[in-house]
Formats: sequence, C-alpha cells, structure tokens
Amino acid sequence: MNGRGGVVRFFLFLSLLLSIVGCDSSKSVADGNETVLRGALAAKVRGLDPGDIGDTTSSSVASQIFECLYQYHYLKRPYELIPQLADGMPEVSEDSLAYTIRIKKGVYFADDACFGERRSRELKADDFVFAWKRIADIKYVSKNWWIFDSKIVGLDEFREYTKSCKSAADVDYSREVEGLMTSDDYTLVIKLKKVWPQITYLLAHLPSAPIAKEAAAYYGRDIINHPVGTGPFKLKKWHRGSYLELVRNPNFREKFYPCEGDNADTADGYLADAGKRLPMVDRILTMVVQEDPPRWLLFMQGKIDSSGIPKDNFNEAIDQRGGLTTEMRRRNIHLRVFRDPSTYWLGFNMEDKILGKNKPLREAISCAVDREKYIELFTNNRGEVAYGFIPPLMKAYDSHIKETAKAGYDPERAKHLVKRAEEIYGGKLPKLILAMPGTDVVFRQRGEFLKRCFKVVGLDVEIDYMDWPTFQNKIKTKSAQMFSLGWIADYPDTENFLQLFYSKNASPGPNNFNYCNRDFDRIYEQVAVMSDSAERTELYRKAERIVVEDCPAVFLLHGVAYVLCHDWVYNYKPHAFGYGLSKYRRIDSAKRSAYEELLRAGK
Amino acid sequence: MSERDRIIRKGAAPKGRSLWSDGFRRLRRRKLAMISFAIVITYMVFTGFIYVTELFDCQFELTKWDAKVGDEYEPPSSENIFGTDFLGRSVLRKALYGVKVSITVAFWASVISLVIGVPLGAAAGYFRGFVDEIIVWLYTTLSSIPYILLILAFALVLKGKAISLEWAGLGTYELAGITTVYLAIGLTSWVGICRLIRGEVIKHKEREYVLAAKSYGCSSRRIIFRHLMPNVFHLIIISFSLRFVSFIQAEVILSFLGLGEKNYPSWGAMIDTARLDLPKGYWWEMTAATVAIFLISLALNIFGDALRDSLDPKLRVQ
Amino acid sequence: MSNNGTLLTVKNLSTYFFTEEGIARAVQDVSLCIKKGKTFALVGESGCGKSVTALSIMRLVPSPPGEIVGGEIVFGNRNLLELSEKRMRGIRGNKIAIIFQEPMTSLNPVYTVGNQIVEAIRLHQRKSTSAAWTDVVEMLRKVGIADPQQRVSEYPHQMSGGMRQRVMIAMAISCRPELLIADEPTTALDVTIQAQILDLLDELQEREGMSILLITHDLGIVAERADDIAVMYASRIVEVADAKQLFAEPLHPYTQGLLKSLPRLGISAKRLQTISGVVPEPLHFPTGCKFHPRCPIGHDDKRCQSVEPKLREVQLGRCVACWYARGYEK
Amino acid sequence: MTTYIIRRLLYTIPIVFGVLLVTFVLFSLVGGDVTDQIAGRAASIETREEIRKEYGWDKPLFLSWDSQFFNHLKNAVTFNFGRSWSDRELIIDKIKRGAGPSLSLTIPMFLGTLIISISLSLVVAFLRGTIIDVLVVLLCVAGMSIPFLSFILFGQYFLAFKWGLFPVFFSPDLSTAQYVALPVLIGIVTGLGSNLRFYRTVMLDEMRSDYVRTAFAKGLGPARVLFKHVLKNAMIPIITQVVLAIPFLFLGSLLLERFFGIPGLGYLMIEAIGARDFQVISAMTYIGAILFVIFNLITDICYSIVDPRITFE
Repeated sequence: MNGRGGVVRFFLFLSLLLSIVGCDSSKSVADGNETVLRGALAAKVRGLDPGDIGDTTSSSVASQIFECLYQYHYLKRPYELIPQLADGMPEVSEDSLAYTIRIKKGVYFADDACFGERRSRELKADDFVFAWKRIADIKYVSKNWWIFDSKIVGLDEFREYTKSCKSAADVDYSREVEGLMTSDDYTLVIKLKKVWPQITYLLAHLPSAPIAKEAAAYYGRDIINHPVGTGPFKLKKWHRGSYLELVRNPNFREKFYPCEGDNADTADGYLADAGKRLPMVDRILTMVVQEDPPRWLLFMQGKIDSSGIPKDNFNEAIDQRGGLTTEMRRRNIHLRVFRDPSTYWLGFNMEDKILGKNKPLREAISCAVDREKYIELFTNNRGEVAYGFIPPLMKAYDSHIKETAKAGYDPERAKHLVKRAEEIYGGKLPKLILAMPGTDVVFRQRGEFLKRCFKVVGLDVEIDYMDWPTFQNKIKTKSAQMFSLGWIADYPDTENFLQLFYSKNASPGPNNFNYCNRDFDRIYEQVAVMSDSAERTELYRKAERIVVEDCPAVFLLHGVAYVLCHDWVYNYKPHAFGYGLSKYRRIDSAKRSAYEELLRAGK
Repeated sequence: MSERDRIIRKGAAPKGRSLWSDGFRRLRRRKLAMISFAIVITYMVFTGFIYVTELFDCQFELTKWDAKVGDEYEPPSSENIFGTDFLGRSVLRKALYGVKVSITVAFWASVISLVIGVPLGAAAGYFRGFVDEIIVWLYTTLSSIPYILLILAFALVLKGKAISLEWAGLGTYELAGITTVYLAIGLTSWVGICRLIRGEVIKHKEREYVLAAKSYGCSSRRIIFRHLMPNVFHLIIISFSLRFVSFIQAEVILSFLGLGEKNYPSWGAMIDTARLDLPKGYWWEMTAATVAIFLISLALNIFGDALRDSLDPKLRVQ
Repeated sequence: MSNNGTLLTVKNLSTYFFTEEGIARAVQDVSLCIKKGKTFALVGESGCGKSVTALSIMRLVPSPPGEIVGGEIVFGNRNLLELSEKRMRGIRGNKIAIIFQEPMTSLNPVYTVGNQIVEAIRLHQRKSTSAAWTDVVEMLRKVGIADPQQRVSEYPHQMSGGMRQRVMIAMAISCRPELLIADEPTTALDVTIQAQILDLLDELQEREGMSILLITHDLGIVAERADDIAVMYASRIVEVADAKQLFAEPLHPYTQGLLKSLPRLGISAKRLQTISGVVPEPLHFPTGCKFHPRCPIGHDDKRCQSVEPKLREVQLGRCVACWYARGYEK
Repeated sequence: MTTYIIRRLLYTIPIVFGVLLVTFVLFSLVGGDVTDQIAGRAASIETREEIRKEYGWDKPLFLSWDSQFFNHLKNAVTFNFGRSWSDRELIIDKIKRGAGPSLSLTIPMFLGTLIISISLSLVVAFLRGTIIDVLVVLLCVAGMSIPFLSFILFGQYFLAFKWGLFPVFFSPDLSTAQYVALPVLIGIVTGLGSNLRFYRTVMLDEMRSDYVRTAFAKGLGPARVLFKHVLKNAMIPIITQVVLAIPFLFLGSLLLERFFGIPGLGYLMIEAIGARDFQVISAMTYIGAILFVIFNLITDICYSIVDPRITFE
C-alpha cells in the first residue's frame, strides 16, 4: 500500500499545531514603586495562630504579624531584651513572684472583619490574659502549655476546670485566674507560684502574643488561617504549601529603627536607617520551597533576597579560605556568618539495658565519631566541634570543657573502650540501633558515615531511619536506643539546655536521654530560681561537667550559620533569635533590577 | 482471518509441536529477545551470587560496596567506571549491589501476587456464584483505589510492624525496608493476575476437555490444577515477565519516597542521593542507577514482548 | 490470445510474503485472462494462493510483508501495477470491486450499512448525499433485501450472514464495476443461502453485464456457472480450460483428483476418492513439480521430483503444467 | 438505560463500602496512634486523652452506632473529612485548594499524551513493519524502561538549570502555563512510550480486521480509512484507557509536583505521607475511588455511544 505521504503530512501538521498551542506568552506582574521583600521557607507553614505554633517556620511568618510584650534588641549583642508591646521592663516584687507590666497605649490590631463595624480595636491587657488562658485550656490542646505549666498562680486550676467542660464552647474565659489580673486596661499583673527568672524571655516568645477575643470567636478553629495581630504586617494571601503574601499593616503604630547598636554596626551600615519609621518594605512574598536545589537556584536568579547555603552548593558560594567566591562577589552577594545557639548530638537512652549501665561503651561510641569529618562532610565546616552541650554563643560557655571531656574523637581509645565494654557486658556486644529522624538522602548519608565510623572501632551499629512522627514516638516511649537529635535554644539562657538533663523531665518530657543524676538535679533546682549572676554561670558550668562526665550523648557540633543576601537588601544583621525582623529590612528595587540586567548580560 | 495470517501461522506451526516447544523455537530465532534473556539471567545470577557470598561470608572485590576505593566524588575513570560517591565508595559496586534489592523485591512481589492472585482467580472463574461475587468485589474494591496510593498506604502501614510467626516456630519478624516494599507491592498487585486468570478459566471451563474431565468424575481441585492451569500457564508467564518491570520501577519510587531499603544500596536510594548531587555536576551516580534500571527494564520489556508473541499467537503484534 | 473481448489479463504475476520465517511464495507466475461479461473461476484448495491473486489484482496485498514481485495486470490497456496509488483508488470499488469471504467481519460494525454503501458511491460518483441514499435503497432492493428503506439504517450486527453478504454485494456493485471479484463468497454461509447468493451473482451479471472472477475451493459450484476455469495448486496455475472441457476431460492429475472427489449424481461410487497427502506450505514447497508427492502418476518420477513443469498450451485454449499431460509430447 | 444506570449505581455501593473498609482498616487499625505527634513536646496524659476525644479515637472501633467505623462511613458519605491533625486545616479545604494546580498540570499532560500518542499510533500502525515502525517501537520500549525519576531529574537539570528554557520551580509570579510547561513536557515524554505502544497494538488489531480491507477495496484513501473506520472501532479500548485515567488526574502527579513545587494534590499526598497524616491520605484515597467508580460508569455509557452492538439490557 502506498500513499503514506498523506498520513505523514497530516501528522506533521498536527505536531505543528501542538507546538503552537504549547507556546504561551508570559505575563509579568507589574510592581510599581512598592518594595517587596522576597524570601523562601524550607518547610511549609502549618498555621498562624501563635497559641498553637510549635515550629520555627510558622513562627518566622507569624512573628511578622504578631508581637509580644518584649523583643530582643535588633543590633545589640549579647542579646538584650527591650519592651515591644510593654511600656518598659516589668516591675518585679521583692520576692520575685509578682510582675507588673504596663502596656503601650495606642496600639491597634490590624483591621479585620472580626471586629465588625469598628474594623479594629485598641490592644488591652485583657488580650494577654485571654491568650494565655487559651493556652491553658485543654480543649484548645495547645502545643505550648509547657511554657506556663505549674508556673502561674491559678492557671493550672483553670486548666483543671477546662477538663470538666464538655466542649470547647463551654469553657468560660471570664473565670478569674489569680495570677493573671489586670488592674486597668493597660496594666497586667502576673503572680508566680515560684521564682521563674526566665519569664521575660518567654514573654518575648511568640506563643505569648496577645490574641483578640473577637478573632477567636469569629473564626473559631479557622483562626489558623486568619491571623489578627498588632504587628507591622498583615496577611494578604496564603496559598498553603506554596506561598504567603504579607502586606504593610496600616494600623501599625509609630515605631522606629533603633538608633544605637554595637560598635561595628555604624561601619557595617546597620545604623544608616536609624530613626526611620518601620516597616521599611510594603510587601513580603514568601515562597515555600522544600527542596534545596530549586531554592538555591531561585536565590541565584534573584527571585529571593536571602538564603542559607545548601550543603551541595557550598563550594559554589564559599572559597577555601571561608570567604565568598569571585562569582558571588561579581553578583554583589553578601555573606553573613554567625553562631547558632545550637548543639547537635547522638543521644543515648540511659534506661536502655545495654547502654545505660555501660559507660565505657557510651564513651567508646563517642570516641568513634570523627566530628571534624562529620562537620566537613555534612555542614561544609559550618560548625564547631562540641565537647559539651552549652554552645559557644551562650555566656555560660566553658572554653575549657575540651580539657575535661574525655570522649572526643579517638579511634584508638575507642577500640580499647570497646574491649572494656565487652567485659562489662559479658560477651560480644549485640547490634546497637541508632534512630534517625528522617528517611531522605540527607539522613541516609549521615547514617552511612556514622556506621562506618563505628565499624572502624569494631562496633556494630544499625541505622534505623524513620519519619519524624515515628521518631518522636520512639523517643517519647523510651524505645529508642540511640537517636540523632539536637537542640536550639529558645532564649539566651543556658537554663534552657540544662532542663534537657533534669531527671523529672524524662520522657515524654524534654529529657530524651532519661538521664538521671542526683548531683545534677540538685544544681538544676538551685539555678532554676536564680537570676543572672557570676555564681549562676559557674553553677551552669559545673552542671555541664557532670553531664559530660556521665556521657549520656555523643556531642557532635555547635552550628554556625552562613547566610547570603543580595546587595539590594539593607539592614540584614543576623540574629540568633531572629523572629519578626522583616520590619527592619529595606529593599533597593533599582539594585534588584540591575541584578536582573547582570544576569541577562551574563547569558 | 486474512490469507497472510494463515500463511504465517501455517509456516510457523507445523503439526505435532506443542505450544511450548513451538514458542521456544520461535523465541530462539529472535536475536534481540535472546540477548535480553541473557541480560535478565545475568541479573538473576548476580543476585544469587550476592546471596551466596553473604551466606558463606565470602568477600569478593565486586560485592564490597562499602569499601572506600578512592577520594570523595571522583569522576568516572578507568579504575572506577562510574566514579565514587560522597564517602569515596565505588558507584559501580553500589549499582551492582542494587541489583539484589531490585530483583529480590520484584521476585517476592511476583511470588506473593501469584500466590494470592492465581488461586483466587481460578476459584472465582471455576465456581462462579457467590465465591465469584466475593472475589470480584474484593478486587474491584482494591482496583478502585488508585494503585500508587494503595502501595504507599500499604508500605506506610506495614513499616515497622512485626509479624508473629510463633505458631510456625519462627519467632516474630519485624518488617523493615525491603520486606515492607515487596509485601506492599505484592499485596496490591495480585488484582491484575486474578482478573486475567478468572477470565481465562471462565473461557476454558466450557471447553470440551474440561467437560470430559468432569464427566469422568474429576474433583474440582484436580480439574483446576491438572487441566485448567496448564492451559493458562503461558498467560501467567507472559504477564509476569512484563509485570516484573513495573515491580522494579515501583521499588525505585518507594525507595525514593523513603519507604524502601536504607541500610544497603538500592537504585531508588541512589537516585535520591543523586538528586542532590546532580546540581553540583556529579552526574555519575544518577547515570549508574539509570543505566542499571534501564538495562533490566529494557531487557524484560523486549523479552516479555517476544515471549508474548511466541506463546500467544492471538496477541501477536507484527 | 486476442485482446478482443478481454477485460483483464494477468501475466506472470508473482506475489511473495517476506516473513520472519522466510519467503512465502504465495503466487508464482500466474497468468489468466478474463473476458468481458463472462465468469472466470479460479479453483483450488485453501492456501493455494487464490485469494492472494485476487488481492494482487486489487493491489490490496498487505504490505509488509506481502509484495507483488513481478508480472503485469492489464486492465483496459493499463497495467494496474504501474498506476499511482491515487489512480488505483479510482479503480478500486469503481471499475473492479471485490466481495470477501467473511461477511460477518467484512463490514464495519460501528457504521450503518447504508452509511458504508453511500461512502463507496459518493467516493466514485458525483452525487448528492440524498441521491446516493436513493441509490443505496435501490441497490439493496436489487440484491434482494426486503424492506430496504428500513435496512439502510441498520447496523451489520443486526443482520444475518446471508444478508450481510448481500449488503457486501450491493456495495460492490453500487458503482457498476466492470469486474467483480468474488473471493469465496459463500464459504462462510449455510448451504441453502450459498445457492441464493450464487444465483444472485448470476442474475446481476446478466443484468449489469459485468465480468466475474469467482474464487472458490468448490469445483461443484463452478460447474454450471463458470465460463472459464483455472485450477491453482501451491501458488501456480496447473490447468486452464473452458468449463465444459475441463469437466469432460481434466488433464492435470490434480484436477482429475479434484473431480473424482466430487459427489456426482447418477454415479454410484461406494466411496468418494480423496487426494492423499496434504497441501504443502508456501514456506516449504517441495522441489520439482509441487504436486509430485501426492501425484498418483509422477511421485516416483525423477523429472517430476527435480524439474518443475511450466504451464504449456497442449490443446487449443488448454494449458496444463504437467510432464505427463496428454498432448505434451505431441 | 435509566434502569441500567440505577442498577450500576446500586452496584457501586458495595464497592464504596469496600474502599471505606480498606482505608479504615489500613489507617485506623494498622496505622497506629498519632496522638503523641499532635500533642507536641512535653504533653501530659490528659492532653493526649483530650486529643483522642477530639478526634473520636476513644470510641469503639466497630459494632456501635457511635463506633469509629460508623463515623468514618458517615463522614465519608457526607464528604466531611474533618481537620488534618498536622495543621488543623479542614481536609476538604486542602483538597479543594490542591485540585486546581494538580489539574492544570495533569490535564495538559493527559491531553498532550493522548493526542500525540493516538495520532502517532495511527501513523505507526499504518507504517507497520517498516523501519520507522520498528524504530518507534524500540524507542517506546526504551522510553518505558528509563525510570520516571531519571526523566524528571535530567529534565529539570538540563532544560531548566543548564539551558534555562523553563523556570526551575513554581513561583507565585509565574503564570500557570509557565511553571507547568516543563513538568507537562516531562510527563508527556514519559507517558508517550507506554501509551503509544498500547494504542499501536490497538490500532494494529483493528488494522488487521476485514472491514479495513473492505474499506480499501472501496477505493478509500488511507487517511479516510484510518480516521473514519479504524479510529471509531479502536475507540472502545481507547475509551477504557482514557476515561479510566481521568480520575487519576485529580490526584495529580506525586513526583512531578514534588520536584517542581506545584502545590497540588500530589504534593499534599507527599506531605501527608511524611507527616503520617492518615486522615488526609484516607480522604484522598476515598475521593479517588469514588471518582474511579463514577468514571467506570461513564465508560460503560460511552461504549454504548461508540459501539452500536452494546445495549443496556
């Protein structure tokens, strides 16, 4: 049969047609003169209700919308608390049990439908009381009850009371709590059950942000999608799992860029905008990009303003001496390096039959891990070897801990210790299991590396990879033998680390190691009620030495963060407790366009 | 039936040859199919080889996948054909070891789906009535659930569960990694084979030889296994050679999604790793895994097609 | 042979199938000559190449693997094998039409029969749709379908086999072809219907004055209907004659065998004779005369076993391909 | 016809029941308890009990009017899936939100694959046995043998990273057509192999039918035979393939959406898997199954339109 030409011609036509349909003219979004801050998040935002926020990603967004009583000074180091919604620092009673806090006048919530005709309303002391009672309300099942748990007079009783209520609607919020009173609309009086020096830090912690009753009533459960705060920005659009758009809150009070900072800040240009009214950008566009490679590419294309450096692109950005590569310089990209208040470790479950009673074994494991190599491989040297749990950023950091710690990397000692461990165990050691809180390649590579380290000294360790929920479950039920985890301080007080080793905090509490040491507990109980002093710092160090001696974990590293930002972003000073900082940023749109020009020319 | 078909069939099937010997005679003439078959066999033999070395704890250079053979991220060279990975291990050896995971998963998944699918399909087709309705309901229900969701659901749910085999004197067995994967695939993929067998059995049930067997009083089980099964067996074989590919690919995707083998190299895990390596220009791990999967899939596809063409003249595609 | 009164001449036609198993020589060196208004019968066992010959004339041999490798087909001074595909399409269904063996499957199940016939008419004749539909009804009536008005809008599956064959015939004659090829038109039908269909063909031939190439394996039905007969065996024509002569005096041993296997009225044979052995496959033809393994005369003959006899004219208008055929030595 | 449809609808009831049973057994019984993850750090036993109460996990599993299974049925039938425990958003809202992006990815992908593979398959079926046909078939098989992941990775790396022909990732300022272009292209390329091969087989089966010979014998040209006669007959297997693929369009593409950050249902699934958010997975499974059952019915109705031989008796 001939005549195939017709069919072939027909097909050619069809493919031509398809290719025409396939092309699409692109639209570009007109910007005008408004300035836009563009960022990317590595995880999705779960909800924007401060009372229930438990993850850093959601906090970083919600903190642009909500404010707390106190905040950290943007420029001063070491980190220092200053009033935000409060009018001055709290007045503390003689016995340190009563705090009187005055609240700024003239602070308004952002306009929202929940306020009805009035559109908005002034912030009152009651809004704090409401927010905290809500966290106590068991029907609300907040993740943040740990903040107030057995701390404020009457709040635990309030929680007891809510347990007796049938449903969430039955809870009567007008029920008084003795420790949370308002003497007038602008004064909040807090009474504590026991001395709690860290309270001011927690009053700067996002879950303590005030909530308007109206919003909670109007939106009910849906409040997670409708944040109503007093902050510099308000939510315009939130396409879950994809991007968020925040815009300037027109009701935001007059607030100005700080006029004083560290010595170097003037030279670094962080004080150029001193005294200017905040916020300095009109819009914040935040994308959710969970994969590293595309996020990096978006940054390189100038689509987002600042970015961390993915491990895999580190060499592209940073040269051998730790400075920016010429390519980065050509693109006018700036580098900011700062310490994280973090420590990462491989924890032991001290209640485990094999590990708990076998200190040489724990030490052997600790001695087996090549921290330097680990830091090099998985963080590109963005970390410092850890010997104890207090990160160098903290005031209580003990630079001599290295000398006291005996379980640093030493494979020869490890081999020796393994022998002793076998003697104690009474025979060949069984296979140990290390739980990894993730199943993806990042964790797998770490696991493979660790496995090899252990193999070198003659330890047989199996890596068990699991998703985060399973991992948490294992830890809470004390069924993990060894686990890879870390801690980032919530506030700049070492107490935050110490509580992780307090025996009464054992699982399901934060003491995942189920570590129990009388001496340590005594010190902890002592320091918990002390306010900052040289004596307290010394006790902190002593407590750390006790822990290090017992070796309940392989301390791996303290994080060091590298952040890159484009030259059109001003006032990008790194901050270890960096929430709600977008208001300080300034954007130079002209420079951004110049970068696009540069990219086009480079092609 | 056109004249041409008749000619071809006449030419190909001289009288007195069985379906099988005739099929294999035809198969042998296809060079491509035989090369493919050789590749499939090589993969199988290699899997067996890895198992044997592990059983007897022998060490061969080629199976030492976790040995450091060079620097980190060495590009391919004559020494290391596919370069090295982030710990300086040979990517080639990892890819070779991955054969074991893939073949094991595909093999057990096949066995499980056969063990479930064939008897159910045969019973449904042979007994009809209530039995049929229940079985059809079961597989219609399962096939209504999107396949990938079903596999994922099974894999998720099975992960970390322990199966008690105390009654068999084997103790409890924790489901981990690879076991989860083939159980999930096997438990979800018997539907296709069950449907196929049911249809064929219904068709054959009315044939004379079955009626004859019935007439001289064969038991149902005997009829099913001695008379019906041999007549639909070639369909099972064909279906499986083609399904094997999809099992291998399913394993890759599950591993990639973090539900598969993690303590040993597998192709899915290698691709997952390579996902991060690729933007850095480390293309070899990705390539090695892709080539390994491509080869076996291609071989199985071609071989399966050829097998179908040779054994099932009705389905012949010129 | 004179051109006078000749409609179609096939000369040395060879059609091979190139299969994986080897070359199947389905038609070799076939020549025949169909006269205007006459019926030419091509007879042979199934698989001997009759249908392929018919398809070759229509140039419908499935390609690949089939291919017409040589010869010419002259139709009205034109060699069909040299025509462009487009010109050939103008002839197919228009000047030469064909009816196939399987009426059950030869119609498209998803279109009404009317639709399918209209398609043929509108393709070759400049007619409006409504005129074509009138034609269709007319055609259906002609082929003896009752109630054609209704039937046009029916689907093939709603009709019986005989009806469908009638529809096929209606479709074939809808453009008044000069040659109608009927490829085993009755094989798939009941015996009673067979006769009806064959009678219909006769009747139509008379009325329309067309030639028919009747392809069949059944010598019985050819006897009263054909004017000329060619017998085919294993890809070659082994004997050509007019009908009377052939039945009276078959020259080729194969023809003789065929005739002996026919039941005849008035002759009381105890049992019918059969030809022993089987038809050879196109891929495994024997050497020499292809009939020699089954031939009662030549199966031991060296010449028959090694050299294939050509079709030779042994008497006026009679050609045979056999070394032993009478008159050859003359 | 109406009675047929009603009967078919009734027949779907046991199937839907079966699906619900399977999802319930899988996720509620075997899946395990997720209370701890909801409770957050340092949660007390009371908090966990409260959570169990809130989600109804304290009720009996079966055999009660207020059992978990019965509520599962009730909620599924009314499409009230409750809130996801990982972020307390209404599950139905999540699904509604994801459907748009998923469909904007899967529909062009599906149509593209369909049109290209069907028209190519006609051409190839017509050219069967020629070198072009053999090459196309080999290419198809080769294409089918390359893992999907490799296609995505290499596609993203070369076409987007290296050559900058497409955006690498979803971004809110891009028009849908822009961010969807590359994943659609990759989807089409990967789907082409198996589809083309399937349609080619279907077409070839039809091409060998006797009516095709009849059509040629009428003097019809190949295009007419292919598009009028063959295509309509091939519609039945095509319809089965096509209509039954439609429900899957709603589920999006797990891997493509993950790689290109398209906030569709596939992405939702991946997240739900990572977070063990079984309620989301169960809801998606259920909706997928419902769609599948509905489209199964539509398939049958389509058959009757295409094939006059099929009637609803």
